[in-house]
Amino acid sequence: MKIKDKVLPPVVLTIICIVISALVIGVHKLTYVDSTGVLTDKLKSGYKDIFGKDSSCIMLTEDNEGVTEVVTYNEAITSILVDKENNTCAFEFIADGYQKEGIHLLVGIDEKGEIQGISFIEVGETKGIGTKIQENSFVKKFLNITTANEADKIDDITGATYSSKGMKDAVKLAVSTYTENKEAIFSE
Amino acid sequence: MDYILPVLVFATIGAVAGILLTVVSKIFEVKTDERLEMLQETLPNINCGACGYSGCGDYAQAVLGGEDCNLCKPGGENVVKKLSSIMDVEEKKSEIVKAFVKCGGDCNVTAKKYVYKGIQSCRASNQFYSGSKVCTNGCLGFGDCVNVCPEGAICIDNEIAVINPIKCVGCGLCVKTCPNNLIVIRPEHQNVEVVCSSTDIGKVTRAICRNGCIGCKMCERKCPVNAIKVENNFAIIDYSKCTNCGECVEACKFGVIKKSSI
Amino acid sequence: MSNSIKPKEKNQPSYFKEFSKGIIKENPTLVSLLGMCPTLAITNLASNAIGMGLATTFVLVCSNFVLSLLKNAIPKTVRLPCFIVIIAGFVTVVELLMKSYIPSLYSALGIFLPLITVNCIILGRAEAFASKNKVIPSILDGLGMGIGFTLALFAMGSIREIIGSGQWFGLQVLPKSVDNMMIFIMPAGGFFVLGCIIALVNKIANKKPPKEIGCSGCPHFSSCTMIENEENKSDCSKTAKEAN
Amino acid sequence: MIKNLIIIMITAVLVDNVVLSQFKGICPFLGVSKKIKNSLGMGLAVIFVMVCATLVTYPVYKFLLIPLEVDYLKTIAFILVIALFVQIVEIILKKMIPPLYKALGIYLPLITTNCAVLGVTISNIDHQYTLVQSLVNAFGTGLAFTLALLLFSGVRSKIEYADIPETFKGVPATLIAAAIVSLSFMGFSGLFA
Repeated sequence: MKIKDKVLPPVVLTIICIVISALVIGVHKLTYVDSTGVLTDKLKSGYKDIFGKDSSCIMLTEDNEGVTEVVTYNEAITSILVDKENNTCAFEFIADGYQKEGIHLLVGIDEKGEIQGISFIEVGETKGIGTKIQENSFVKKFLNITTANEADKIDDITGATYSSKGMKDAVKLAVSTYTENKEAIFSE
Repeated sequence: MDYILPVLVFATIGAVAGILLTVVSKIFEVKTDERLEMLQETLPNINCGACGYSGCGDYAQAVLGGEDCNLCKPGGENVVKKLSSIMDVEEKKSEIVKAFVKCGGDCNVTAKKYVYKGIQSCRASNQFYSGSKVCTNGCLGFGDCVNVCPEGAICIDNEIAVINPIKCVGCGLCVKTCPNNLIVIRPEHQNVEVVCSSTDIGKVTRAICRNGCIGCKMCERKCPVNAIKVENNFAIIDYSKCTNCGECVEACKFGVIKKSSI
Repeated sequence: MSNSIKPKEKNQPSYFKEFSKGIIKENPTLVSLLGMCPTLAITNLASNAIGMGLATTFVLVCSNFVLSLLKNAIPKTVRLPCFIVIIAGFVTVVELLMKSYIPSLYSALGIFLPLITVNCIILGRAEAFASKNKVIPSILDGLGMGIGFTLALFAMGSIREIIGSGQWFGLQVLPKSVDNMMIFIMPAGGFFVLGCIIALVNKIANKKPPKEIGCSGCPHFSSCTMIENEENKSDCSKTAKEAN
Repeated sequence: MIKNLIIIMITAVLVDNVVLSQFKGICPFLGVSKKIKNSLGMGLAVIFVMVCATLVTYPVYKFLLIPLEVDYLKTIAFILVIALFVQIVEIILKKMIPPLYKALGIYLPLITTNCAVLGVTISNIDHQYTLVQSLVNAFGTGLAFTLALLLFSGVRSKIEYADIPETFKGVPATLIAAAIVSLSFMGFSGLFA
């Protein structure tokens, strides 16, 4: 009995860990869909909300050594959608509001460099408070601003400081990245 | 197969955890005699202190150390049997004890000095001119003993505590709680008792309570083994001499001495 | 698992009783007061509440099932780690499924999804029931407890959503003239609504709290000699209630 | 750097109180806060376990989970490590310092199933804190838990003698008192811009 009760516990615990981690990794393998660099239809419909029905866009990618990589110039941006004909583009963000990765939004910038519109793909903020950032009374303030400190002057929604701060940071980043590498985006 | 590596890592974490736990529990093992747990399980765990120890845990330690097994009054027969079987000591007989209330002054035989509206507890009402009843050392009737009794054997009926002999296990918690010390623990077979403990002189007791003992010493003369004596105005039975003959029950004109049926 | 649930010796348990006791008689949230964290945090929306309730039920049923299978295979020294790893495994499975199939609910539940592992109900039921009974009663007990938990969450969620934001499942219920009280979406509202619901359950089940008087507020505090056995007094009245 | 740490500490204790606004650790909070002596013991035990849990889980996350890109397994790894750590502390405490075990020992198993402890370790990862910042955050959250617990045992011992309607006695009264205190804690939310 002595050796058995010395050896058995670690063996049982190890077996359980192996089985559980194998199960979870298996489930992860089945369910994980790698959506980076794929122009999902949600993004397309978001783009259309901003730039009107007939606009179409492609995702800005470049392929180095055969692997097509999403060009983002800043790792906080998830991807950039570009419409070469009428020189418009949109920046996709997954921003942290009150919840981690709570706000998934697209910031559209037209050919004059002003913000044409903002469309929300997914908002996980607390209902009734955080979700107020979607109301166009708040979004309207962001329209046709061109520089980062203009976005800074917009005051937050009372009670939803985290959510509005998250959104404002995203807009500021979009505008500043746009001004810096405007040519590169529309070049090739 | 890039997911074999995480599974291996998790397996090592599990193995390390298991080994660490067994090693640590081996090194730091506190030697406890497993009989102690069994003893603790058999005891009723109401920590009443009737065995003289501060709680069932301490009594279990004592029994492990050789104390005899029949001190647990509430447990009664089967606890004694189990304890002695665990300790494989021959089983000693444990006498069954019961609690008795030494006061008969309920609301239709005695009156009230004032209407008490304070905190409903004997101890609290005892602070105001020792209770709301005219008799100062009678049962206060607010049920402190009821709250304390683990078996729920006591109930207040017409403002006097009545103990149900079947349910009572003789743990003695009510004895400690009664502010006027009216409850006594006694072996079950000695059931002749003086149902009064009023220290007032005869004339006063007669006036305030029809069931009161006036100290007339009739019972003292009648008792064949003079086991009963009147001390500070009420009769007290010395149970070492008393033979349960019941002579004093008839002798007492006011029916203060009663023989309770088992 | 703040209060210990004594395992009842049962002859042949009627399976329906195992299942139904979780819903009303021993409802985990309202009667035995377990699993408070998700009850207060997630119930600002009825749909979230149901999502959380069903996720917890799924984990509860699976872990009860597995634990009752392995109950005598797990040695005593590594008992708690094994239980917790199994429960955490199921929670991560639910998390992954939800992340890919219902992303909106996943982002709404946020950090409280992994916290189901330390939910007091699951470990409480595992420790008190699943590790001592056969497989089928454990599964039914898990299901009953899960559904009881979901119902309690749903009740809390609807009340807070209707009063807080005037909507129910997103449909406008209260007329716009009644301006909604934001406080019920905030944490303070959660405590308040839960307190009222438990009071209501006490009223319905009219279970009497034991008649105890606290001592330190009493005028005779100094002169009263009852203080020293105040400790066992409260225990005795509790055991008295259980004894008869 | 120091300013950042102080901000994290104050947000943990006052602005985002782990019990009153994040709703973590309510079960022990309702269970233990009957007496001030118990809640102090529980509070200290929670602070100790939180700080050490962060010390243990942070390297596991950084050196084991990240290189293998199995970030989604962090719940299992964390809870296993915390349960292991608490059990070892309990065994050592029982052998080396029995009186301390008698005072704090009964809370240790209670702490493994405490949402606040696992919650802290996961929120440290979510906020991408460095090791020092997460230690400060863990200590702050432990302090917040103790603060709430002590605050509450005081309130609860007073509630016992107030004459409340029969059905509201006990836990409902405590929950409503918690609602009021949580309301007052919301006042802190404007502390930082």
